[in-house]
Amino acid sequence: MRARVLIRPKAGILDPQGIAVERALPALGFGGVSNVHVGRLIELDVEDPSSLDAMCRRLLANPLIEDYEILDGRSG
Amino acid sequence: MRARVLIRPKAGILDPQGIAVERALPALGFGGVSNVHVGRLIELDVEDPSSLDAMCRRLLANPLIEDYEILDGRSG
Amino acid sequence: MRAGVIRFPGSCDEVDAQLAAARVGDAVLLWHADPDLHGVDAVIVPGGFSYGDYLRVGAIARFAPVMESVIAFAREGGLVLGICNGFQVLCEAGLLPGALLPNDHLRFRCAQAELEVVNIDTPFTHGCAVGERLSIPAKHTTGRYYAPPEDLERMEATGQIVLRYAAGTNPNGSLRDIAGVCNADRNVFGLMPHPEHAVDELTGASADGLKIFASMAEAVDGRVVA
Amino acid sequence: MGASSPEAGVLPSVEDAVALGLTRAEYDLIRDKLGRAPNQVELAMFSLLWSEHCAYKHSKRLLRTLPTEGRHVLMGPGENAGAVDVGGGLACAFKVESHNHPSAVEPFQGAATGVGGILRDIFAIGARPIAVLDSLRFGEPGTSERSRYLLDRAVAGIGHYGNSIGVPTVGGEVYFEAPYEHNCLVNAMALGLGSADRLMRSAAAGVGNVVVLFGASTGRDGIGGASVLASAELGEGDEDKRPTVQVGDPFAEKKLLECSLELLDRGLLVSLQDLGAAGLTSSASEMASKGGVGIDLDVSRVPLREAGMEPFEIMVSESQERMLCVCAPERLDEVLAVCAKWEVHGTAIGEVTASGQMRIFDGDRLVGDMPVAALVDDCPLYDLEPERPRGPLYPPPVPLLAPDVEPTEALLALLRSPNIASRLPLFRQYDWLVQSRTVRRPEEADAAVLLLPDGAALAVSIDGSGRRVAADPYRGTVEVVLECAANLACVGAEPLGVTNNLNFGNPEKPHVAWQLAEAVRGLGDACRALDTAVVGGNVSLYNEGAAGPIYPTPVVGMVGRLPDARRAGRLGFARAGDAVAIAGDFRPALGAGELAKLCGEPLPDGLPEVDVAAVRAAIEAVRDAVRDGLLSSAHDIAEGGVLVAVAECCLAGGFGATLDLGPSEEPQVRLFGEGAGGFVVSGQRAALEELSARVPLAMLGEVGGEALSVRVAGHEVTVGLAELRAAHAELERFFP
Ligand SMILES: Nc1ncnc2c1ncn2[C@@H]1O[C@H](COP(=O)(O)OP(=O)(O)O)[C@@H](O)[C@H]1O
Ligand SMILES: [Mg+2]
Repeated sequence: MRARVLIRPKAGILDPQGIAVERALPALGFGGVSNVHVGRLIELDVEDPSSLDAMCRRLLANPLIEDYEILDGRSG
Repeated sequence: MRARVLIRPKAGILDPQGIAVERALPALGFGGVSNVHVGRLIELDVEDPSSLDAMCRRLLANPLIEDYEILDGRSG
Repeated sequence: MRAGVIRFPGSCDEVDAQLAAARVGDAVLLWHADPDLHGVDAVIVPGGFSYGDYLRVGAIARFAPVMESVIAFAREGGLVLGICNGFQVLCEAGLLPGALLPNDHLRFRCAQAELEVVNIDTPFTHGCAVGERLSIPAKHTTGRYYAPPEDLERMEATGQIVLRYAAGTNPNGSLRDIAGVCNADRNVFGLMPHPEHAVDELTGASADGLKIFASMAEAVDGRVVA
Repeated sequence: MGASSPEAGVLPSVEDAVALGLTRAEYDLIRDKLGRAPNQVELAMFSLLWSEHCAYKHSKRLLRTLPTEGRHVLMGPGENAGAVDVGGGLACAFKVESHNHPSAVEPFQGAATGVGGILRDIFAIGARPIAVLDSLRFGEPGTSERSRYLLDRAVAGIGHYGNSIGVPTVGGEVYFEAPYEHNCLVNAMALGLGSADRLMRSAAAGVGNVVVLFGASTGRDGIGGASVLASAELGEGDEDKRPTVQVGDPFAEKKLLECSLELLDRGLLVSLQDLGAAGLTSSASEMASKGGVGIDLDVSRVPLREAGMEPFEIMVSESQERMLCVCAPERLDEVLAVCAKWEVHGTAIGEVTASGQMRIFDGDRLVGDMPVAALVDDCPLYDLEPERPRGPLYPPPVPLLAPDVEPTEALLALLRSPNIASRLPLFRQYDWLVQSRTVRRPEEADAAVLLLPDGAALAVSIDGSGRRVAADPYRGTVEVVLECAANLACVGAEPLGVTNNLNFGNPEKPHVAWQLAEAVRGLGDACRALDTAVVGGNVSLYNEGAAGPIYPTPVVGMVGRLPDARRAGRLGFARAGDAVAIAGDFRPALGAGELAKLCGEPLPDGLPEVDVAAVRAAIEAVRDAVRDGLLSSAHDIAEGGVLVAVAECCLAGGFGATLDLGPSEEPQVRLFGEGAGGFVVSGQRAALEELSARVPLAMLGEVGGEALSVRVAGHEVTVGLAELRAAHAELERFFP
């Protein structure tokens, strides 16, 4: 199965990139944008989807500072 | 609306981050994983969703090296 | 030559670039928020981490007010030199072809780069000889030059590939060992290595980088600078 | 602002105080000082300011014994950083600080924010940061996956912060020993340059002056411990709301740095202070204490990153990249304008008062009211109860070599040892050249050399050998200071001042107390012997893991000056035909050395005595020879002894050498023994003979060829440069 892992900074953890992007957008004429967060996207083919969660905890995400969410690759 | 922008390296462009993840997984006992790619996830609240596409083209992604995909934040 | 070195929030090597350019003329700092180029003869977009390199290297800096003027300046034939982060900014701004991607080894690496001059028919390299070796330090995490194959072919044909890493020394996985490129009109030049850090043997391993600034000064002033 | 007595709210109990790390006696003392029970905000503030980290409860009395005055000293301990006079009207500010625990939890961010923190200490006194050095300790990388991970991520974090902010990382040290397996050390040192007559102090002054917070907004970073005070009951998953991992933002700090220096340049500030450990609480209280004034703060004016933060959370938050300054009311607009220019958020959050009280308001509600003196000065200090351990404290290292190992095999094993192998795979991840000052980078010379505007140069070295200090805390620490001075001598520099970081275990344990007391005694004696002063430092205690305390690790950073940067010494052999000699009365011993470790020898109980006067004489002789341009190379003999030192000279210079160490009862000792006061020098024979007039000098042979070949007592060691280089590149394996 093709899977997508979305990794984002945990709530409350400083997100310098999100702040930088949010600051930049108005200057480019894109108003009305808020609450910007920048994370990582990992897409992979996995034979055993049930192993994805463990993969995220062990390697793909840093559970101390990041939350992750597993999406079916076809969705969205 | 809460929106998610998924940004991934264009097909055919070397993705060393994806390769690194793919190499690391078996060592941790995760087999059967292939075709790994690492990109960026950007989540934001936007008042005017119709502006998202332009935002991606102008700032969030670099069309020369990256593809992007806009998801409704509630989906997935 | 009166060079203007842009200072973005997060620029790091702007003062080094100013000192290097001052060895062959005058050099002033230009503030990112001020669109006025103050009549400089050449613009240097320096190294560093403009806007923290957040989102994507060079992506945010490219929209700074001063960049609109730099783009106009370049379109009128003004000399623009982009070093490291400056190179990335110029690619993002569309003044130079291609893009810079994370090093194939994914680490920041600081080391002397051995460069080969490919094209001396530019305002930035005419003080060099074809095939001449320049030893100039490079230090970056995102220096892997990329352009689509068809563009690379065209660039080879039109002499836009100005510097290559010497065979077998490519430090970042750049396509075709490319270290520096110019635009079709050859008045805009970007490179990943830092010539401003190779202008004095006391604080650098060589003074080879001075040749680039001297070439620019000569192009502007129409005279040879020692 | 103005009110009578603060809101009690839900009064925390003595158990809360204990949970926050205070003793019951300390809690009672706080009650007495206040004449009532402390409320939530007050207890949170006391618990931090009365912590070991802020109050130096177990180390202050020892630190008072250190020499802190000297002819070069402009600013001693007590300010954010120490400073020495480097001539030309310039001051060099420097300090070392630890981020051990945060790095053990999250090595990348822990190390990165460690660099961010020490840089703020430097620009807080008005100096522009010009260099960073790092001092790292981990478990054995060969056998410990965890240690390899910590090393990799800590190095990446240091590089990330230093590289991004445009301050070169010019030196450092890293050692690997089992006792650090469960407690790594990440110390960072920074240097800055500023004008000697305009150093900024942190004492708040001027009743009615405004207190301005500028920089990043405030979140719940690093408040973990204090969260037991949260009146709101934590529900499932709410733990996320109280993150303890601080994420560094070098971009924000870069703007903060430029903003702070411009504020000072324009003379807009009365005082300036960084927010470090204990955030607003310690910064504001220390500013008030040093100025002998009071401060009123309104937490409702503090820009927040998260909703619903309680006053105590705002007071104890350790969010990074923030500064606190005091300015005259009529200057406030200019101050805020400079902040705006640098896209830094600035907010007036309080006022200097004559009350001598630290008063915390939430809007017009008074939520805390404490005597500044009680907060800052009245924390009880504790005497250590040192006791020399009767048995060994540390298990012997795992043997990797046979005791009778052949010299050639021993040499290659030593060069491969993670404690000796080339650090290039680490430091090439650091930008060592930005700012165009770096005259000597790592592995070009024993100390980093930084050009000064007048053509002179600064030299800096950071050092500490936990294993030798564990064998003999007093002499081991003396050796550390001497090695720093020797490193400086090898580039031609004389010491101007010292900073230090005392990384030890739990000082309430008598044996650790003994290590600490002996080490500080050694530090003081050695600095006095070199007549140099300690101008600052840091203390990190309770570094203990499941397997017991770390090796006692006093890390010493020494800054010196040489008159002519163009004469800065190098460690590599430079010319075929040069003569090679050992300078100094070098009396090597194997105990506690690198070879002994590889052979699995237990630590000896004590190190041989050091003749400090003789070592100082050798140091000065070598320094002068380098300054006079007599030497082609100079390198002090350290880990691995003479043979490793010579091999390093060969590798750094790309030359072989042919040497004869003559007869010897104990060839192993002669080849691999360690100790203070020996230098491998090379130069023209006549020049070395000139040097021999001032210091014992043993001619060994000549530079040249493609191999290192050494004769000693019949044995012959011959290894080609390529083979030496391959062994020395061992750490490459850990940085693919
Ligand atoms: N081992 C030490 N030797 C000398 N001075 C020290 C030592 N440890 C701490 N100090 C001094 O005590 C003061 C407080 O240290 P610290 O709490 O680390 O300051 P900051 O909070 O600004 O980092 C500083 O002036 C520091 O130099
Ligand atoms: Mg401080």
